[in-house]
Amino acid sequence: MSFLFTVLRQLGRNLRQTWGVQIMTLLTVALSVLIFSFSYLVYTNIVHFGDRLSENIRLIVYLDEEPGPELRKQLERKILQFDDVEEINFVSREQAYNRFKAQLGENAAVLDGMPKNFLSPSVEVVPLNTLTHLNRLKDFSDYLSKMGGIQKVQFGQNWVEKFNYTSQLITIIVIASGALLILTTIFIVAHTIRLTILGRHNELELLKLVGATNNYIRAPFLLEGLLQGLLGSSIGLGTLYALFLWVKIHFTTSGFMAIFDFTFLNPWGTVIIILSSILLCTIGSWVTMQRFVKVC
Amino acid sequence: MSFLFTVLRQLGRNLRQTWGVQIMTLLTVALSVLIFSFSYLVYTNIVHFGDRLSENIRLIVYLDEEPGPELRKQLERKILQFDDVEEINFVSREQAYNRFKAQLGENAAVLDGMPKNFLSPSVEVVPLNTLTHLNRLKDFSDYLSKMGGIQKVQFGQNWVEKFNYTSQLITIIVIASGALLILTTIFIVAHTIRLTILGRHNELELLKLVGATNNYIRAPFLLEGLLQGLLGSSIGLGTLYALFLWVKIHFTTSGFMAIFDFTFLNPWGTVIIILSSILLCTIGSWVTMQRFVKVC
Amino acid sequence: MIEVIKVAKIYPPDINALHEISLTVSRGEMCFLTGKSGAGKTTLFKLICNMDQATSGLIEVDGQKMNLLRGRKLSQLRQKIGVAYQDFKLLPKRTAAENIAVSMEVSYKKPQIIRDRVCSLLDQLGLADKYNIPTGELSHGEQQRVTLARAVANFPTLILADEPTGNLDAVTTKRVMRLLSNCNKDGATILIATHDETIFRKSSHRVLEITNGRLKKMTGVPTVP
Amino acid sequence: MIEVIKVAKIYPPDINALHEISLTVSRGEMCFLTGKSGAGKTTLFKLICNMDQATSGLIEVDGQKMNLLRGRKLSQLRQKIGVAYQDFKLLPKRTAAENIAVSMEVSYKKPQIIRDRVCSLLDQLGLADKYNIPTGELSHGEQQRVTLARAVANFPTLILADEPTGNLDAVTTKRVMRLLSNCNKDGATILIATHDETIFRKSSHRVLEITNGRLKKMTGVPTVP
Ligand SMILES: Nc1ncnc2c1ncn2[C@@H]1O[C@H](COP(=O)(O)OP(=O)(O)OP(=O)(O)O)[C@@H](O)[C@H]1O
Ligand SMILES: Nc1ncnc2c1ncn2[C@@H]1O[C@H](COP(=O)(O)OP(=O)(O)OP(=O)(O)O)[C@@H](O)[C@H]1O
Ligand SMILES: [Mg+2]
Ligand SMILES: [Mg+2]
Repeated sequence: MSFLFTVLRQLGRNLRQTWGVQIMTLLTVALSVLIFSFSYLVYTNIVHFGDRLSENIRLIVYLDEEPGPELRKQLERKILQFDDVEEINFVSREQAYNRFKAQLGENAAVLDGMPKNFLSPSVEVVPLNTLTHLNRLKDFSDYLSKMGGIQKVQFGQNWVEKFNYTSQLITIIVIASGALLILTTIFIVAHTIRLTILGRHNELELLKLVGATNNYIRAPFLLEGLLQGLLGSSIGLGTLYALFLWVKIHFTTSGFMAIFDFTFLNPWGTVIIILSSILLCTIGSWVTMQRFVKVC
Repeated sequence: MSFLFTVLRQLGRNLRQTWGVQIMTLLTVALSVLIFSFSYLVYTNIVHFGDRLSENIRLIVYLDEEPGPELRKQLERKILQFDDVEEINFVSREQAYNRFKAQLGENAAVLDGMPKNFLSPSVEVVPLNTLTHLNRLKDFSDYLSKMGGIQKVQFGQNWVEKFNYTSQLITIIVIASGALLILTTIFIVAHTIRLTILGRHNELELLKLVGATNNYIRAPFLLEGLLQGLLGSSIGLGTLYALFLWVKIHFTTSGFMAIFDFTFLNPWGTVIIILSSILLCTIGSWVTMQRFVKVC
Repeated sequence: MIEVIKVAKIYPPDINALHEISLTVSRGEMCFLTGKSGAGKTTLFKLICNMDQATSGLIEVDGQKMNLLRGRKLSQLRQKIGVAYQDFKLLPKRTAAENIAVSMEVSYKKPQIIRDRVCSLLDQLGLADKYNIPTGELSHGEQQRVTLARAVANFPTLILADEPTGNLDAVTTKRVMRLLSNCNKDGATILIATHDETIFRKSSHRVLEITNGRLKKMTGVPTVP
Repeated sequence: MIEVIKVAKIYPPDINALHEISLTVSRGEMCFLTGKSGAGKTTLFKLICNMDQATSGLIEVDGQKMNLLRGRKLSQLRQKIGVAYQDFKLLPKRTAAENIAVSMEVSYKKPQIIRDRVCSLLDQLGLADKYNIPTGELSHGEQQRVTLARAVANFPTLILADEPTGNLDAVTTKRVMRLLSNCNKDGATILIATHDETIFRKSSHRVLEITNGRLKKMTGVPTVP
């Protein structure tokens, strides 16, 4: 009780006395969190966007013969062996003919007098709509073309390959910049806290000499770190949310970008960011404090 | 002469005595520059990549009639009126027929007995290969379709639109994160320098009391800021280059990403980044110094 | 109360500040330490209050071996030792009252008790009007008195006063000595390092002289009131 | 050399440290300033060396009005005033020699000259073996002497010594006073604030007493050697 009271009083005094530096540190934490969560938000939205772009991707497996019910089952089983898929559609010769005709449109006349079965029957495989699954599309196609009774396998080869490379590149960029940002954030926050505490080492030393226990000395600083982390990350995330709303309102309503359908970080992501910045600030304070406290 | 000597001696002493903090500040600057130039590098490479992806984009303008030499000239003129283009190809009915046949491949037999002129003649317009020009593709197509003698205008509508949206999104992201990064970098570097100088305000005050001129006091600190900026940005850019080489070697040689052909910042970009970080650090020192010097 | 047995202190690289000093101060005694500037007075104080570790030898305070104390035990002993540092170690942005209160807060005294004690001390030292003034804005002599007040505030059983009157005029010096005498009468053991002969010349207390890190001369006999 | 005319100093909010003081110190004079702790001695020094601005009144040093000086002019005047601060203002991580050299470096003296002067001063003050020791590791009395050495190093025409012997024993005090006397003989005007009666009781110099911010008593007459 009296310990808690003393710690809170001490905390109040510290904040009152060093509010200038405190606010600067708070801003540093907030900006770091802002940058970090911003890049994370961009990443999740790109992934989301990628998912939507790839909704139309499908593998078309041309078959030698119109498959009977027995063969259909067997094909389905084989396909599912390789990977979960979203959908499997069988397209008969006649369906293929009708589609081709529809595609030719005005020029459909060229098909007059052709037998309705000159096109091959096929299976349309719609893969699961996530990046990891899409990245395996090439392997999938190779796997399918090695099965029996298959003429050839086709998919938006070119588009998918480009998409593939792009998603690989984005993954690399996100991992690299994520690592860089985490490193920088940790370093800068720790450095700032260190400088702030170093600026008050006289006070720490005096408390020690006057007979304060380690907890008595540490607790207010740890609480301070905790507050810094909590407020800093909240401010950072709040700003990000404001930015996000602004972009959403300005761009989504203007029509041409409606396709994007931005999403914010999910609640868990938010909580995790707040918790880890609290942890980071507290650990930063703790480590710096050790230097003073250990010399007891 | 003696002024220069004194300033350098002072600088040497400062660096010797506070190397711990100096190195931390240096690291902060280096990391900030690294992050900033990293994101810039990513941006330039995405633009570059986009250019390559869009190399195959072309507008196809279907004409009512096979154009005579007179009409060709007129069309060319009209097209160039709207925008500079890379290339203009005229495709006659016969060329169109041959292409379609080649596309059908094995199924070419369906065309037997068809007249060779059932397809429309067309003009292929290859736009200039840069983002700004590509973003105007839609307008271009609208413009062309309103000319006389035009059946319809076609281009990779779907793909180009997606590409368009993506490039818009990327531009927004780069501008937002660029602004954020510049803000953060300036703030953090200035804050760090401020804390570092504040930690030495006793020394500054003493120098003033002992009769040092403002320049005598300021010069070593400004030089220090200059060194910090120069070394910090060099280290940051050096690290970025090392990272870049690593990525290039690891990914370009492994075949599937050969398409990317990464490029580093051009020399001017490098010089500008170094100069502005020098400026930033020096101004940061200067502004902080003013607080002490003005109270003369 | 204090047992110093063959204590030596060598500062790196080879500054021999104390040569095998032995010394006993009994409970309730008041005693002066004198010696030229740089003789080793402050060093001895630092060893006694465990700000620094002796190179060799043994120091016992209140029956506890100083070199073995750690953590909570050490904190508790420190709360019972009041030190008026020669360089003050005040927090310049805190008020005089807050600076004095620090030493009582660490042992969780009630705010009301702290306030009373602080007022009474400031009064005795002629600083009643400086209660709410940051110590950074006090004169040197006033700071010195605040330091002493902080040292005695928590009713310590051992008081180490390092040059408590160096910046004080004769009148104020008397006030300070009266305060210390009162503490002594209340049972505190007191050790005062000083150059000011006027404050110990006429007293009946023991005077120890350090010269070049050696305990050289003792005048007077241990006196316990 | 120093003209103080009806100078008052009020620290915010309403601490009246000096009440309309007037005072003249002629060139080459040596003179003592005394008074109770908190009387206003340091405040007067701060005004004379332009560390602080007077609330009202006029201060002239070497014929120049202090409140009008700015920039280069101010720096040049400051180089000619040596101040031994009561709180030392030493750089604790620099060596004693470097601390003393600071005041000569600002007027671009040659390194060789600086070294000789520093050695000679340390020698006169009994600190010859502390040349290369950071001042943070010196005893309080040693720091005080380094402060004085820094004040006199650059051959200033005016020396303000604020309590230069507060932490010194009688023998060392004599050394310090001898150094100051020598400076005085070389032509420097010297003002010494002190509580230590022994150093001015027998001297023939003027003694000024400040009480509660008022110049109250002057003993002796201005003496110029
Ligand atoms: N931290 C330190 N590192 C190195 N040497 C030191 C340190 N502290 C003190 N000394 C040296 O030890 C010797 C004794 O110092 P101490 O501070 O004990 O003297 P003192 O008797 O208190 O003198 P004063 O009356 O001037 O305060 C001095 O020569 C001093 O230079
Ligand atoms: N910066 C300041 N802000 C407010 N009050 C101050 C400040 N400096 C000094 N004072 C007050 O002005 C009065 C005179 O202070 P000054 O330092 O001149 O005394 P002094 O004669 O030097 O005393 P000492 O002998 O103790 O050093 C004191 O009451 C002090 O509290
Ligand atoms: Mg001492
Ligand atoms: Mg004073």
